[in-house]
Amino acid sequence: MVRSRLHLPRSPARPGEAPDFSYLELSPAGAVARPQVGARVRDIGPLAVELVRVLDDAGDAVGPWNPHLDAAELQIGLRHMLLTRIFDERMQRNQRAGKITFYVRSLGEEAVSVAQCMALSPRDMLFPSYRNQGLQIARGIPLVNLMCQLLSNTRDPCKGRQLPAMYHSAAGHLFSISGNVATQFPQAVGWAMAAAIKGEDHLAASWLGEGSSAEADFHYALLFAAVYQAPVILNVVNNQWAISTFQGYAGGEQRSFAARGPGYGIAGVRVDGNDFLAVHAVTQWAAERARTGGGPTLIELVTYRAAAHSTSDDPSRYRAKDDAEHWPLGDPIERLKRHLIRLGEWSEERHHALSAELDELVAASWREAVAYGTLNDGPKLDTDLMFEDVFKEMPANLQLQRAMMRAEKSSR
Amino acid sequence: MVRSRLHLPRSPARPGEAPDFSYLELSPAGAVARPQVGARVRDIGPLAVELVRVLDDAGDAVGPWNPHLDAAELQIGLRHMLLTRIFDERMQRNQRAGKITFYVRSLGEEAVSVAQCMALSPRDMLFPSYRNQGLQIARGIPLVNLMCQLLSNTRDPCKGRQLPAMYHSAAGHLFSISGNVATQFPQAVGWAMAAAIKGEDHLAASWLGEGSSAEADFHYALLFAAVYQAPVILNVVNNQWAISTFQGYAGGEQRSFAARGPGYGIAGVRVDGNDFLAVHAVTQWAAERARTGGGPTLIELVTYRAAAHSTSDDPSRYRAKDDAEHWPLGDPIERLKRHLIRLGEWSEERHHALSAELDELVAASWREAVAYGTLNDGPKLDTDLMFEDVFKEMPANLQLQRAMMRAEKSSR
Amino acid sequence: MAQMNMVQALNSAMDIMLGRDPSVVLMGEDIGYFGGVFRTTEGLQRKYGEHRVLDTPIAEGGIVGAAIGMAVNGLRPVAEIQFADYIYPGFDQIVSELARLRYRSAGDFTAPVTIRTPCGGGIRGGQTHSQSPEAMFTHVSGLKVVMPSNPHDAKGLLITAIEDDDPVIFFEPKRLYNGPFDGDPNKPAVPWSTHPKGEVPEGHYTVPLGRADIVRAGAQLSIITYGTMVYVAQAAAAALELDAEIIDLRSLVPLDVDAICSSVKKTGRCVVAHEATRLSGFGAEIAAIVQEECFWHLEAPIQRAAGWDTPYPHAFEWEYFPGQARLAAAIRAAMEPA
Amino acid sequence: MAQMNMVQALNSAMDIMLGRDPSVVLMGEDIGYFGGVFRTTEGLQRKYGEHRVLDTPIAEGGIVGAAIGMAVNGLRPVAEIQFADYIYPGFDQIVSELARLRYRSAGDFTAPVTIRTPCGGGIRGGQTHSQSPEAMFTHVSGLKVVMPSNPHDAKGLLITAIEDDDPVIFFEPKRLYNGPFDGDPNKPAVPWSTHPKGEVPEGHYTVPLGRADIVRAGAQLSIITYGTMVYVAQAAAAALELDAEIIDLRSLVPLDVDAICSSVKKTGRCVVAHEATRLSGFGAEIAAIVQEECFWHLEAPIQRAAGWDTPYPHAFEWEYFPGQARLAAAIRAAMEPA
Ligand SMILES: Cc1ncc(C[n+]2csc(CCOP(=O)(O)OP(=O)(O)O)c2C)c(N)n1
Ligand SMILES: Cc1ncc(C[n+]2csc(CCOP(=O)(O)OP(=O)(O)O)c2C)c(N)n1
Ligand SMILES: [Mg+2]
Ligand SMILES: [Mg+2]
Repeated sequence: MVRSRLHLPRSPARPGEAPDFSYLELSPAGAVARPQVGARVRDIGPLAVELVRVLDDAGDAVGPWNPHLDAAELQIGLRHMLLTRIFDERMQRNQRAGKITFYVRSLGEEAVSVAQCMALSPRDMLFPSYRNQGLQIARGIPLVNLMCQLLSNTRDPCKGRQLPAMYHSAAGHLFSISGNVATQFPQAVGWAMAAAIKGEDHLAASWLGEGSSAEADFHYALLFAAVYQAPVILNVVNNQWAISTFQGYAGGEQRSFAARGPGYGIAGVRVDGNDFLAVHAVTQWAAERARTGGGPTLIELVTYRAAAHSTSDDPSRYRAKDDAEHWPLGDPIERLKRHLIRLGEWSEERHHALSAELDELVAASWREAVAYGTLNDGPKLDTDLMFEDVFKEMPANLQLQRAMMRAEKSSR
Repeated sequence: MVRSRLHLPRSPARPGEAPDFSYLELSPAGAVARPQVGARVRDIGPLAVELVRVLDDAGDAVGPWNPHLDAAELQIGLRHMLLTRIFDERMQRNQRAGKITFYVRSLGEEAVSVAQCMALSPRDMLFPSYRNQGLQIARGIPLVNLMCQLLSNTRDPCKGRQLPAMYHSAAGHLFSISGNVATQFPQAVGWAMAAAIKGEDHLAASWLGEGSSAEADFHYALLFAAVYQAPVILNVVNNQWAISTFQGYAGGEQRSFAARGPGYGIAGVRVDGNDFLAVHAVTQWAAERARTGGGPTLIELVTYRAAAHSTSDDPSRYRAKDDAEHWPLGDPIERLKRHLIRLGEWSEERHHALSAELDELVAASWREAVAYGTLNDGPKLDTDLMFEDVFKEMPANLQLQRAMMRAEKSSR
Repeated sequence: MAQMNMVQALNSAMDIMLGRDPSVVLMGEDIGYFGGVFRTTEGLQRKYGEHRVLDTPIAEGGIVGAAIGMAVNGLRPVAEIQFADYIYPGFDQIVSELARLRYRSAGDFTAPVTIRTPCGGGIRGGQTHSQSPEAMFTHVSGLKVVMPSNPHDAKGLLITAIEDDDPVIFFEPKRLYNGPFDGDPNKPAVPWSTHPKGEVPEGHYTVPLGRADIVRAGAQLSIITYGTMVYVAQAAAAALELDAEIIDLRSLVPLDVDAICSSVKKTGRCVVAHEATRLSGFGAEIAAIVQEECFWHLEAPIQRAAGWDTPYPHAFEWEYFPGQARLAAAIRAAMEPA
Repeated sequence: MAQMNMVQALNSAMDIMLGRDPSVVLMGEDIGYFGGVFRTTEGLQRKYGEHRVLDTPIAEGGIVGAAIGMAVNGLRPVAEIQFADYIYPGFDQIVSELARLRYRSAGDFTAPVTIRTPCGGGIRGGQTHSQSPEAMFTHVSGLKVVMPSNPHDAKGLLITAIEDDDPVIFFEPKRLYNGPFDGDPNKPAVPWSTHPKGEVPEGHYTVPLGRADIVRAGAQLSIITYGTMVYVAQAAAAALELDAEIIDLRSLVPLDVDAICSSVKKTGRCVVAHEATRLSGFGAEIAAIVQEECFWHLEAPIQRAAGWDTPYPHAFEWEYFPGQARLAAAIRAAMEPA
């Protein structure tokens, strides 16, 4: 047979191989210039390939992107990130214990959701993916609500219809998460277009994984955002992996994901996703740009999926076991903690105390949540709910089917 | 009501307004550097926004992109372009006379198809759009075949199943044109991937209009081409208009279409689409790049749709009447003709003679084609053909339906 | 009352809704400045502005995705897909998102989007300008599916669709834009001005979804149909001198099962007719329902007259189209044994 | 003969075809190095190389589009869509291109692509990991549509599909990957090793398309079904102590109308069962055909047992799933009057 000449992206470290992140293009902290918020896309091309970083290795905030947040704000950010992590750990264990059917952790990516959410205003509309629980937490959605969703129980805001992790909150301006990746991207652009049409000030932001950026919806979103200069922030969370395929299989081998932005005439910014300050600063820049009529921004958040894809996944089958420990951008919680300690605004003791407090918060919330039922125990959602909300009003065929379903149940 | 802040792309010249092409970013002939065929994408970004031009206003070939074609080749190019134009004019008239149901001219864009086809090798596989009849002509598909397709007659290679202009030729390595825009783009990439897998040398090339680049298939094609470094040339024919909407509605207001290439890590080249030499040179560059393992190239061909979108369209409803005459890049046939005359290899007399010859060729071909039937007159395609080729073998339900159809016909 | 063809009636519906409800926006390819390739939105951008009547990129998936987001933010988008044949790039956003948003969010988010799209053949459009894909959408829980057959209903149904808080896929049989069509392409075209359903009130009115129209009452046979086939059915039944009851469904989801079944229970015989491909077309669902509900009243098998199980070929348009001969054969079969 | 579950049987089919035919390539999300989220392609990349078993971007439309091009260039791609719920982004390439390429080019270009995709519920996957969209594809002229119900058929049908020169959409009921399933989630799982159809020849063999399998011969009632519902039907009929004839269609297009109709003509009673949403599901087509062909033999209306006309909800999986109770109700109705 002739030898194939097809190029296949190289996956850096498969099981049994040594972790290797030499492919990553990094910039030193503080090295990337911060253009004016109103800069023209063509003048800020490098932003899409360099890496905006604020926290240096020592834990100091350096360079023009330093957002100069006050300590209280940083402490809140740390708290949200830590709560996200503790929540994740606990829910993972609950899944393993058979209490919930499925779970998705965001381990190592907490800064993305938390810092971005904090850089936006509460009325901005967020269109998350399934790995953005930090948005829910930073927006202050009660943990019990999230847990009830995970449990599909009697207080589940989705009324039992969605897989765990597919949260939503109308009051929290958090859009309903879809099981189909990327679909929320053009929807966020449409939302932002409507805000502009109505002359309102709010912007939309959306998130997807680098793997999901391969979907058509990514393209639609960039295109519509560019054409109508919609006030939207489009975020690609490049955590290096999409289930078993490396980011090269989404095109990351050739070029950064942020670089797609300038290709469409949209500002593109590549940022250290594990650097709370850098993520915050870049998001704030993009938000101000959007609010002042400067149009959309595509942000690539460079991070690492430290855990499995989901509870249905086993990454030891496809990547080096100790990969995460070699990730050159560190851990977002550790880095912000070190910075706060260096500022004299935090300590190991306070950290411990916070951890304990949040542990208890999560535990107490879980106790409350399970009281509203689990999939297998306790109070149950009314099965009639299956037939509601298909349409605003239930049509005749569904009323009939509801009756049939009731008869089936009573026949058992 | 609040005032909408939505940005809407400005359409430069609507009916009643003066033509205005000030939005066009041009480079002088000869001004753009010609990088090595193996250059890295990141090092050739400017190629995607500048405009490669070879023929200057005087008609001389200048600069590093001059392909130094010999006169015979240029004369063939001129002939193909002229034939395409004459063919178009004649078919347009035939449509107006009710002989064919629909037609699409390529007036003003002839260099795109003809020069690109001539820069490729005959075994390269072409995936055209509906406005690439120049490819059919440059590949030497007999005019009679094309006409029989337009007529849906007894010699129609599509057996009556396709709208006029949806040609194909397996022998000519010209893929079947789809009525759905852009779908051929990822197919071309797949074809090229297969060539690479089989270790074969042929490449694929595909075309779509700038308006159609908004479709998902454009994105899929760029992405797959980038990931697998497929030997493919992806061409966006930016003729400024997509039916009634200006190229700004496809994203061209913010950035060139060629710039999408580097965004995906693909070489992007923007070329004067009315400059036969520049189009040829750029295509040759991309072909060599693909054949030597350098991967895909996205070419934007800047041209102007001088005629209506199709025979179903009336552009006087949506654009300035004399727009075409003000198009700053001139007419491709005129420009090549002037160049050849300047080289001493052509004359008005020869041009006249050639025109007359091609007129007669088209007329004679038409006489032959109509002898095989038209939709309304002469020999007819067997209506049984409707049921063939749905599957390789006709299943029972189609056999039954064929019988029913025959009965219907005999009942009338 | 005014005389309107179907294009004018649809235009009037959108005009009225743009005027009444500031949240209504139109969007689609070539619908703005140009007024649409079928001129359905003609004049509306001039009247309501570029920000309410938006030209869009040629990206059906983007159009639907953006429309969903706009609807979530309080607008009421009416999106045009230029031809139903081009709705498939938007299929994922319609099926996975638009149809299920209310359900998955327990009603906390909804997207009242209307998608208008011309369907059907008869204009020599070939396989990519002639399709009738309505059946697929009826299989998607959460979508309403409408197809009017005349200007009066078209306007009233479109207003209802736009006002409806659920997503509606609104099919417009393009062969009926300018007049009713009985399936015979050789007859001179008949304009709507000569047809009673071409009389259309100028103001706001609605035609409810889920209410079929008994186009002709009759005793011998029920013909259940919609869209262009309404006229073919009338002509075929008339030619056979049959006292047929002809039912124009107008909306497929919700479906007026009562109208269908009372008719069949009365006549005992049933033909279902549509232009779409027969195999798994909506006629299958109607036949299935009718035999479920009216089994004991049926005197002969329900017959289906439909497009063949092939693409819609350019040259054989009239051999493909389920014209009067196809209807007549189905009717005759449904009348056996006499 | 070996004991295989359905995953192993499918893997064996692809293994054999990769070995026999150098033009066969596999492609899809996570199918290469990882071996697929259901492990269907496990070991095949290691065995045949990265250039024959390709990981792809997460872009179903791109996968199908590229597969078409590869097929046109002489390869025979077998593309996996990770879940049938995610096939819609590829819908346009399937419907507008794959299905009609042979037709529109008069056979000069063809694309022998097989699209494999896991479908159906029963694994607590919620509304986006449970769908059965097969009916939509049966409405698209030019596509063959297959759904096996056991390892033996799965392997033979998949080999047939790959060798077929027409495009085939191959649905794999994921609930059957590891064993037959009678609809009762509380019973211990049964592995394929205890089932005769878990015996699978190791080598090459084919199961033809368009040939139904009479899973159980019977005289009182015909149950026409496919996929997971084959076992639910068996259990429900057994529980009612009925002598039912149970037909596993195996392929929906082409459809074995003869097997269906001879059975119904014999029994006079018919139930159609599938997991997909009832409205415009493939059951409608079967019911329509059966009443057309067997009208005079039918002693009661044909009944349909199917998923409800709602999305597939996470918490109410077993209330949604058409289990034995739903089948029993349909069977009882079909047996009236006794
Ligand atoms: C349309 C669609 N195709 C495929 C899937 C299956 N799927 C779910 S998540 C996933 C990987 C996504 O990876 P990435 O976008 O990088 O996000 P991450 O999980 O890394 O956060 C895949 C393939 C899906 N949910 N939707
Ligand atoms: C999927 C799809 N959507 C819409 C159309 C209708 N349509 C045909 S051509 C066209 C305009 C295309 O413009 P462009 O891509 O710029 O090509 P040009 O006609 O200028 O060569 C449109 C909207 C189509 N054929 N297919
Ligand atoms: Mg990822
Ligand atoms: Mg154009």
